[in-house]
Amino acid sequence: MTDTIDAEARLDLYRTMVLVRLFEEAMLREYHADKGPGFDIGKGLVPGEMHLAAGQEPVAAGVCAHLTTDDAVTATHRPHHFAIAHGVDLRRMTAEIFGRETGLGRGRGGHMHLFDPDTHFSCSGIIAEGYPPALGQAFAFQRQGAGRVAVAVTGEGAANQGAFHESLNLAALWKLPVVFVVEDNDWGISVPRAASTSVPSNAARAAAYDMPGERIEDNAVEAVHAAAGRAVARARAGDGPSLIEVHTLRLWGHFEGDAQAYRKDIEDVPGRDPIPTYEKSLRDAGLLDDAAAAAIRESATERVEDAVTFAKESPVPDPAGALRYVFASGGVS
Amino acid sequence: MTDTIDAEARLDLYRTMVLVRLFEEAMLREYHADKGPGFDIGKGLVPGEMHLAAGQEPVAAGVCAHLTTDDAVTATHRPHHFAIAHGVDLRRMTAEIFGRETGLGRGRGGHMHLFDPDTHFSCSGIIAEGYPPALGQAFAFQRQGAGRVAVAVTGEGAANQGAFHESLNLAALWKLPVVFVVEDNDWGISVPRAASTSVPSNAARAAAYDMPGERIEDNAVEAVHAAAGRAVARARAGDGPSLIEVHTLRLWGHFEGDAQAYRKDIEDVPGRDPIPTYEKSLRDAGLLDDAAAAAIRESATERVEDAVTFAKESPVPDPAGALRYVFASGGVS
Amino acid sequence: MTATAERLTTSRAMVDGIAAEMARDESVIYLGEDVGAYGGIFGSSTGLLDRFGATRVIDTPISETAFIGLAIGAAVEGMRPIVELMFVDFFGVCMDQIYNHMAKISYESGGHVKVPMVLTTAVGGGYSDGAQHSQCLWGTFAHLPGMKVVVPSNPYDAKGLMISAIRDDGPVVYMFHKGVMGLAWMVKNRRAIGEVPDGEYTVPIGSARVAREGTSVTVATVSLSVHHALDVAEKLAEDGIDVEVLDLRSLVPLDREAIVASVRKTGRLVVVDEDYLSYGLSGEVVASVTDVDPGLLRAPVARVAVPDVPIPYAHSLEYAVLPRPDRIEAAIRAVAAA
Amino acid sequence: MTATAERLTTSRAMVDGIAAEMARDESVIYLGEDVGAYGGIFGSSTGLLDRFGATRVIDTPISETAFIGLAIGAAVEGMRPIVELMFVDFFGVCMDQIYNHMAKISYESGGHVKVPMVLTTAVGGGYSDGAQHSQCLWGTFAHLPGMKVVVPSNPYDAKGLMISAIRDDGPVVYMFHKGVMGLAWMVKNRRAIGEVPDGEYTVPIGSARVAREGTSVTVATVSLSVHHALDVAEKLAEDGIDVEVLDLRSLVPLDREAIVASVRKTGRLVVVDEDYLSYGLSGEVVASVTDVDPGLLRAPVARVAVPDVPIPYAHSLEYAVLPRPDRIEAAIRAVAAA
Ligand SMILES: Cc1ncc(C[n+]2csc(CCOP(=O)(O)OP(=O)(O)O)c2C)c(N)n1
Ligand SMILES: Cc1ncc(C[n+]2csc(CCOP(=O)(O)OP(=O)(O)O)c2C)c(N)n1
Ligand SMILES: [Mg+2]
Ligand SMILES: [Mg+2]
Repeated sequence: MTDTIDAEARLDLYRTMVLVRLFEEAMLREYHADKGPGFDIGKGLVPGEMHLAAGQEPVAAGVCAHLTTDDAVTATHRPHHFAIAHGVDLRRMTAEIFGRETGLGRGRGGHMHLFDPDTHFSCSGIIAEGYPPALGQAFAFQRQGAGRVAVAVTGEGAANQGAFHESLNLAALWKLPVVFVVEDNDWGISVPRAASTSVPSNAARAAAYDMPGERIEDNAVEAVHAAAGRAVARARAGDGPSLIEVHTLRLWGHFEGDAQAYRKDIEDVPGRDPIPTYEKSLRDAGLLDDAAAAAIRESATERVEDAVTFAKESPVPDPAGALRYVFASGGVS
Repeated sequence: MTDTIDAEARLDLYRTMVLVRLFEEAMLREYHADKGPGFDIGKGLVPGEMHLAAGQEPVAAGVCAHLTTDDAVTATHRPHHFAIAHGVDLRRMTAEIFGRETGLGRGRGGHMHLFDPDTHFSCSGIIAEGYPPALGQAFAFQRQGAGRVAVAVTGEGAANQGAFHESLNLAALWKLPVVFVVEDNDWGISVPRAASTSVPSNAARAAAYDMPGERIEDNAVEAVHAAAGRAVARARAGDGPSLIEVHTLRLWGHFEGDAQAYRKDIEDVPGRDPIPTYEKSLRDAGLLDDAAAAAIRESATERVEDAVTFAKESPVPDPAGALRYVFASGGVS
Repeated sequence: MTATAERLTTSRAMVDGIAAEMARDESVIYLGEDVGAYGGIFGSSTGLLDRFGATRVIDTPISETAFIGLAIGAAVEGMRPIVELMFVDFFGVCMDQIYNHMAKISYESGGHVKVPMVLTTAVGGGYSDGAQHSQCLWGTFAHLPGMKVVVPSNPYDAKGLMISAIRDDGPVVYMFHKGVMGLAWMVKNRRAIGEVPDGEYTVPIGSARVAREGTSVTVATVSLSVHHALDVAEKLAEDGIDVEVLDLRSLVPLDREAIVASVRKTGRLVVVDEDYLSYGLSGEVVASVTDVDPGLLRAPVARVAVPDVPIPYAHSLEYAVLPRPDRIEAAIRAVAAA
Repeated sequence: MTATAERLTTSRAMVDGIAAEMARDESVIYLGEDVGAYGGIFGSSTGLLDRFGATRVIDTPISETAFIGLAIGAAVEGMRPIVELMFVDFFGVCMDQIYNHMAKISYESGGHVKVPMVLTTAVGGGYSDGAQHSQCLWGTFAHLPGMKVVVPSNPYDAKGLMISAIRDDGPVVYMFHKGVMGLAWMVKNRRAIGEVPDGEYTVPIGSARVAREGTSVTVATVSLSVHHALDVAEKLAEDGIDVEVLDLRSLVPLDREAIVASVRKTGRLVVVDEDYLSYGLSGEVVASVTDVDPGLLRAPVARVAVPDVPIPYAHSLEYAVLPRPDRIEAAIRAVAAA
C-alpha cells in the first residue's frame, strides 16, 4: 500500500485518459453526424440516448489501473470510460454502440448495456442497480480465493438510491472484495448535488457500514490512483470493501441533446478539463513532450478510428433474429 | 429540551406499557383460543399472522408520550404497541384484528394494516416501507406550519432496506419534521442483528444524513422518553428529522407459532421484561404501591376486555361487499 | 371557462391540464426528477416551475421509493400530489410504494383513507433507447388492483384525462407515450398536435373512444398505436377494408362494453399493443369478448404486440418487434380475409 | 439412481430436489431471509443448513435488492444460486434486479452472458394474511420477458421442476403456493402429499399435464386451484359433467398446444386463477385459443379469479374473492350448460 507512482504508471494514466477522451469525441461526432435536420434522437447510425463521460476520465483511469481483466467492473448509464480503462475490446464495444451484429451484445444491448464476459464488465441503465450484481461477482471471487475483486460504479445522484445502501451493508457484512466508486460530477441530470444529497461527502456514508471511505477532490487522477490502490489491495487481501468518491467533472451535457440551460457553472467548465491539467503536470515533470504527447494521441486516434470503421462495416442485425437470446437456449421459449 | 420527567408522566409511561401488555396478552389468548386441534394459522376468530410487541412497550410509550393525535405515526408489521400508545381507538382496532365490519378497515385490512385517520396512524406489512409515507405526512404538516410531526417506526432488520436510506436522506434534505424510530429487538425473525447489520448502532447511520442519531440501551423507557422529547421538539421547531434507535426486547416469538428454536438467548428472555423492571423503579421512587398498580392493571384490563367484547359482538363483513372500497368511489371501478 | 381552443402538442396539453388544476387548487403539486428547471425529460412539466415556483414544482433526489411514498403520505393528509416516475421502466425500484401502498390503502382502510394522487410516467420505445428505457408496461400496472390506469393518445385526451385524474379521489396512473408527446426531438406524428379547448374540461376515466368508425375489423388499441392504426385504416380504406379503431384510453377501468359493441358489429378483432404480448392487454381485450360470447368472433384474433422479448437496441431489431404500421396492416388484412 | 419412491409433502419434495442438486453440483447455493436455521418460513429449505452448512445455505439481511442482485452476479460468474423472495408480495422492493437484470442480461448481451439461477418465492392466500401477504402475482412475472415461470401443484412436479429449474442455463422463477406445501400449520389438502421418486428426475419446463381427462369442459389452471378443480371434478362426475383438468405447471413457456388440444375436445373453457382477474393468466389462456380459432369455443369462457380487489383480511371476504371450490363448481356448471 503505497502512494508513490512511477513514471510509466503516470504515463499510462495519461494514455488511458486520452484514449477515453478521443473515443468520446468520436462518439460525439458520430452521434450528431446524422441526427438532422433538426435533432431526432432516433435517427442515425448511433440512435438513442448517449451519455458521454468526457471529464470523468480520471476516475476510470485511476481505478482500473489496479485491475486485471479477471477483476469485474459494473458501470452505469455512462459507461464508456470504465469499459475502455478496464480493457473491453474497443471494436466490439463500438460495434455494439452502432447496433451491429459484431457488437458485444450483437446489437441487442446498446450503449447502456455493454456486457463483456472476457473482462467481467457490465453496466446498467438503472440508477445504482449495478451495485448488487457486483456483490455477486465478488461473492463468487471470494469463494475462489484468488484475490479477484469487483469494482462497482455509480454517480453521486445514485448514492441516494436504496440499492446503494443495501449493497454497502451487505458487502461490509460479508467482507466482500468490492470497491465502490462514486463519481461526483455535481449533477444528476439537472439536479445539483446539494438538491439531492444531505451530506457533503458520500465518503462519510461509508462509516454507516463500518467501511473505509475516502473522497478525492479536484478530479485528481493520481489521488484516485492512490486511493484505489489502497482499496483494491484491501479487497484482494480479504479485508472487505471500501468506498471512494471522486469529485469529478461532467464536461458535456447529461446526454447528447441536453441544452444545459439549468447549469450555472457552464462558463467555467472547459477550464476545469482534467486532461490538459494532467498533461501539464506530466510535462512539468519532464515525462512528456510534444512528440510523446502527439504519439499518444495518434495511437489512440488510430485505435478509435479503427473501432469506428469496424463498427460501420459490420452487419446490421437481421430482423429475423430479433427473438434470439431471450433465453439461454437461444430462442423465445 | 429537558431530560427531567415528572411523576405523573412517569406513571403515564407505566400505564401505557401496562395497557399495551394486557392488550397483547389478550391477543395471544384470543389468537390461540381456537387454532386447534394442532395449529392451523387460518383458523379461529383471529386468523393469519400475528406479530405481538410484548417487551417493546418502552419504545412506543416513550415516543408517543410526546405526541398528540394531530401528529402522525407509521408503524410496522408489529404495530399494536404504537397504535395503542398513540391513542388509536381500542375498540375499532380490536374489531379490525377480529376482521369485523366495525373495524378500522371494516375487516379488509387486518392486524398489519391498521389505518386510523383520526389519529393519523397507519402501518404496513412491508419492511421499511412505512417510512416513505411518513415523509409525506411530514411534508404536508411542514406546509401547514403548525408544528405537527410524523413518527416513522421500523425494526433493526428493516434498517438494511433501501427505503430506510432513501427516506433518511430525503427527510434530512428537506428538513421534514420526522422522528425515525428503530426498534432493535436483536432479531429479524430468526436472523440476529449481527448477521444483518454491518454496524453496531443504527444511530451511527444518522450521520450519513447529517441528522442527529441516538441509541438508547437497556430498553429504558425514560431514556426513550427523553430522547424522543428532544427529537420531537427539534422537528416541531422546524429543525428537521432525528433518528432514535432503542435496544429493546422481543419477549415472544417473531409471530405466534414461531418455535424460536434458533434463539439462543431464550432462557434469559423473561428476566429482561421491561415492565416489572420499570414497575420496581416506580415503587422504589414511591410513586406506585400495590393498590395503585392493581388499579392501573384493572382499568387497563377493563378497556382491553371491553374492546375484545366489542369486536366479538360486531358483525362479520358481508361477503357481498367484498369489492367495496377498492376505489375512492366505493366500488371496483 | 372560455370556448376558445388552441392547437397544442400532447405534451403542452398535458401541462395545460396540470396548470389549470394547480391554479384552481393549492394542494396540487408536481414532484419528480428533473421536473423543475429541466421541465421534465419528456416535457411533462415544462413551464410549471416558472409559473408556480419551487414550492409546488419540486425536483427530487433519485429516490423513487422515498418520493413516491412521500406523495402517498401527502395525499393521505389531503394534498393532491402529482408525482412523476421518469420512465415506467424504473418501476422495479419503487413498485412496493405504488402497488402495495398507493393502490391498497383505500381498500385496507375500508374506504376511510383516500389517496388522491396521480402517478405520471413516460412509456414507449421506437428510438433505440434499449431494453431498460423503452417499455410500455401498462399491462403490469393494470393487472394490480386499486389504481386506475389511463393512457392518452392525443392532446385533447391528454388534458381532459389529466384533469379527471387530478380530481379523482383515488390514485390514477397516467402513462404518456413519448411518441405521442409531439416533442421537437423525436419523430413526429401529425396526430401529436391538435385542438385543445382552453380552460377546464374533463375526459371521463373508463370510457373508450371510437377513433374511427368502420364495419370490417375492430382494432382495439391505445396510445401511439392508435396513430398507427388510423394511418393504416386510411390506407386500407382504399382497398375496401373498413377498419374501426377503438382508442381504449383507460385500461382500468376498461370499457368492455365498447369492445364488445364494436366486435358485435365487425365480428373481427385485432388488438395492437406496444406492451409485451403475453399476460397483458391483448389477452384481456380478447377475454372481454369471450366472457360474453365467443361466437361474436368470426375469425381468429390477431394480437400485434411485442413478442415477449426485451426491447432490442438496434433499429432493425426494434422495428421488427414493435407494432409498427406494417405489422398492423398485415394483421388487419389477414383477419379481414379469414 | 434408484427406483424407489417415498410419500412426501410438496415442501419436502421441493427440498429434496434442491438437496439432490446441491449434492451433485457445488456451485448450487440457497440464499434468502430465514432460510438457514429457520428452514424457510414455508419450509422451502428445511434441513439444508444441517446438510450443507452455512457457506451454502445462507441467511441474508432484509435487503432483497442487494441479495437477489448478488445472486445475479454470482450466476454470471458461473455459480447456480437459488435465491428466495420470502413472499412474492415483496417483489416491489426488488423487481428491478429481477426483471431489468436477471431476466434481460442474456438478451442484452446477445447470449454471451448466461444467468443460471432460480428465484423461489411463496405465493397464495386463504389464511387471512391480508393484502400484502396473500397474492399470487404470477401474471406479473409471466408478462415480463426473459424469465421462465413455473408453478408446481404437487410433490412430484415440485421436485422435478426444481431440478429442471436449477439445471436451466437461464433464470427460472419457481413459485410455490403455501397451500400446496403440506405444511403442518395450514389447512391440508390430500394432494399436497404424494409419491416422489428418490434421486434425480426432471419435469420439463413448458409442458402442461392433464391432471384429469374429461370431455365436457376444460378447466385450465395452476397450483392450489388444481387441487380444488380436481375435487370439484370428482363431484361433478356424479352429475355427468366430465371435467378435464389441465395443470399448466409452467406459465413461461406456456403450453398453448395443450390448451388448444383440450378445448378442441371439450369446446368449453373455464380458467381458474388465484391471481387477479384482469391482464393476467385467464386472458392469456383464452387468447391462446382465439389466436388459433375462436370457433373452438362453444360457450362463453368462465374466468374464476380474484376479481381485481386486494386480498381482504376477514375470512368471509377472503373466501368470497378467492377461487374456492364453490365458485369453480358454479362456473363449470354454467359453462357446461351454456
Ligand atoms: C432508478 C432510476 N431512476 C432514474 C433514472 C434516470 N436517470 C438516468 S441518469 C440520471 C442521473 C444520474 O445522476 P448520477 O448518478 O449523478 O450520474 P451521472 O449521470 O451524473 O453520471 C437519472 C435520474 C434511472 N436511469 N434509473
Ligand atoms: C420487504 C420485506 N421483506 C421481508 C419481509 C418479511 N419479514 C416480515 S417481518 C421480518 C423481520 C423484520 O425484522 P425487524 O425489522 O427487526 O422487525 P421485528 O420483526 O424484529 O419487529 C421479515 C423479514 C417483509 N415483510 N417485507
Ligand atoms: Mg452525477
Ligand atoms: Mg427486529
